[in-house]
Amino acid sequence: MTSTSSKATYVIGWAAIVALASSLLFALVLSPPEVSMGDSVRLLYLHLPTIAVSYLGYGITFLGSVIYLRNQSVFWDLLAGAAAEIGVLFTAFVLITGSIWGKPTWGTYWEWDPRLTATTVMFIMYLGYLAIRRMDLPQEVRSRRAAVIGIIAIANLIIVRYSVQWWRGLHQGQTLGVDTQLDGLMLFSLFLSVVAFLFLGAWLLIHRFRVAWLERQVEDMRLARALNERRGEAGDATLGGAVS
Amino acid sequence: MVNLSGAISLIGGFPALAGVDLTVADGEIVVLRGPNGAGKSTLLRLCAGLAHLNGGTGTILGHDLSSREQRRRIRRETGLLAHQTFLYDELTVEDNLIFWARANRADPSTVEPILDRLDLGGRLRTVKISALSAGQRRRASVAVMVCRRPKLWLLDEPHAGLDQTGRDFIDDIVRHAVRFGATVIIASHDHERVSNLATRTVHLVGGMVTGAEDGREEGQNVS
Amino acid sequence: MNHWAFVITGYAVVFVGIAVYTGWVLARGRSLTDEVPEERRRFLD
Amino acid sequence: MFRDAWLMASKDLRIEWATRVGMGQILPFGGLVLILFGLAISPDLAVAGSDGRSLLAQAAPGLFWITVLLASLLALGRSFAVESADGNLDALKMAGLDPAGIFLGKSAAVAIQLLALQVVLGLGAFVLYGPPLTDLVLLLVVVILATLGITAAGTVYAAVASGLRVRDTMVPLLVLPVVAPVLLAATKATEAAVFGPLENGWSWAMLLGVFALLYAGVGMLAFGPIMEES
Repeated sequence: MTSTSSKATYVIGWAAIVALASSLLFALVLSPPEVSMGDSVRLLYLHLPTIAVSYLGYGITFLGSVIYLRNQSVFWDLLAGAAAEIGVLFTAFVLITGSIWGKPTWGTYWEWDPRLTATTVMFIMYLGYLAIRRMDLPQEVRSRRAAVIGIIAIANLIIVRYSVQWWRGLHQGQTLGVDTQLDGLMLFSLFLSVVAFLFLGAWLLIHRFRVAWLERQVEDMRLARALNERRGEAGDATLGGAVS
Repeated sequence: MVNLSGAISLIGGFPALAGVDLTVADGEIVVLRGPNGAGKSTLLRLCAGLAHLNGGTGTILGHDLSSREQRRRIRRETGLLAHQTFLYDELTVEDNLIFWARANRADPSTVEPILDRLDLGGRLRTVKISALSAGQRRRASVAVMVCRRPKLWLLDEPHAGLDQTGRDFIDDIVRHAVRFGATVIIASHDHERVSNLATRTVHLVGGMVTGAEDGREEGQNVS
Repeated sequence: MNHWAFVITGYAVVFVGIAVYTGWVLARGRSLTDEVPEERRRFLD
Repeated sequence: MFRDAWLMASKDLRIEWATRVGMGQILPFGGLVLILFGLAISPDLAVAGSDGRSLLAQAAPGLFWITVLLASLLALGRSFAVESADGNLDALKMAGLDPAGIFLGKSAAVAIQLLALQVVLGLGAFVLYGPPLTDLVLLLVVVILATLGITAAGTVYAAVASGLRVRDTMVPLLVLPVVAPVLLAATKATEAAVFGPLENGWSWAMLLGVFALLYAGVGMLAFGPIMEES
């Protein structure tokens, strides 16, 4: 079978499917509505896991960038890029579920809540990182610049997060927080959904990394062909002079 | 001086150099010849430590091209006269020269005689680069190169766009540089002129060296 | 107070999004593996 | 390093003096933005509970800093356009200038131009929007610290985008989210400086200082890897 699958991804993939299915069962059916939030608490079982996956993605991007700058490893460069893409995708989910959750809770889709605001800025920041990875520059130049930004981005993330928190903190208490009572079944649903999404994230990351790896291989093959053609040009010229 | 073996260099995913073998000894004046797109400019940029060595091995002035640290030293010790002027259009000839002299840790007072020698003294000194003719700009670029005192001179079409006196200037300067121990590589289409200078001509086609001739003797391939 | 509409929308958006992305990644992986010969397909993991 | 920084900064300022792009184009642009804000926000709208100040006066600190950010994007773009026009980045590398020195020099030159710009734009904002002024010292400190932060962070990201054909669109995408905290802190601190009370203003100014220091350090470390091979 020609695909990016392997034994490992089958195992992780099936684990993700099973975990997601049972987590849906718990999140939507078995767990009770919360006292103050009502059924909208169920969005939390979606919101929190997506946050976990996106932060893990950015963490891997940071790690990969550090390692790439140390030893120019193609593996870590590509992994950093793949993880950032998944981080951005899941940050989009965080924003969407956050604002959908906000409508019944706050009455609006958007609230200048510190986390929501900081997450949006962070989202755009990592879109910039992905744009750097697509820059029209020689490969090693692009990778090095992306790695530098992948590292700085974490510092930015912290600054943005705390400055926004401070900014809103002066006006009002935190609005989005799990300060409500979650009973055993709810906590279990939350735990299960986080586990399920981590499996899903890992599975996506492996596949996305392999796609990036294959893209690099295709690029290398194209280069090898171009090199041969170029040498052909030189060969034709040499035939006339009968040398080498 | 220059020692390249199977050197590959990519420009935007295109193998501009597809495996160049080239050895240049101390004090040589090597002329690179070849059609447009043969990789002459990239070869010069590679020797200057600017283009990336993507395959093969190379040492320039005894420094390894594949080491980032040593490439920095190569850049300091070579001089490149390229199609780009390497000058700030918005500044005057004098300001440019003084800035680049300082940037290269050369004595700014050496700028004066160089300007005079290149006919850029007097009125032209206070003219902005953008107001100069192509030939005058080229002279200003040469002036910067002279004040850097590089050990390896890399000249990309140095005679292009110059008048007769300008061409003679370039030749004089090249001969002068060699007399003071420099090595020169020139990429040029102006065969007649450079063959008077060259100690060796190297042919470059399709990003590879396809032949070489010694000195001014024609048709003797020794690759 | 009925929040189910919001809950369903939220879950739908996320899971459709994941499905689309997964589909894209898998399809791209398929077409690329066809292009790349066996020996270049070691993924280093 | 400081020698190279001085060399770069004086060269950039000399170019500005010769071409007057900053004073002749970026400054009028900033003034125009200030006026456009005035047109967009009706000057007759008043804010409740703010001593009868107009909405424009109340929003003046934020509008001023948005204007400065937009102007800084132009100044940063200009700063690197000068280097890439004739291959001068290559020439700088061949000269062996210290990357940290290049970073400090280029950001210092942009900072000086922006500060000069802000003197005029600030006066313009006071005249056009009519906010009061409580503490000039805090205001000046904020202006200086915020400018250093914007230029340090901006120079890093403008360098990342240098050598690109899409540089002009890349720089805003990269720089604006990063300097969002500066906008926030500078606006809050400026509000304190013009309206009072002042106690929070100084802590926001502290944050600006930390940001500027952090990015000065980041830039000095990162400029080598960014400039390499470009």
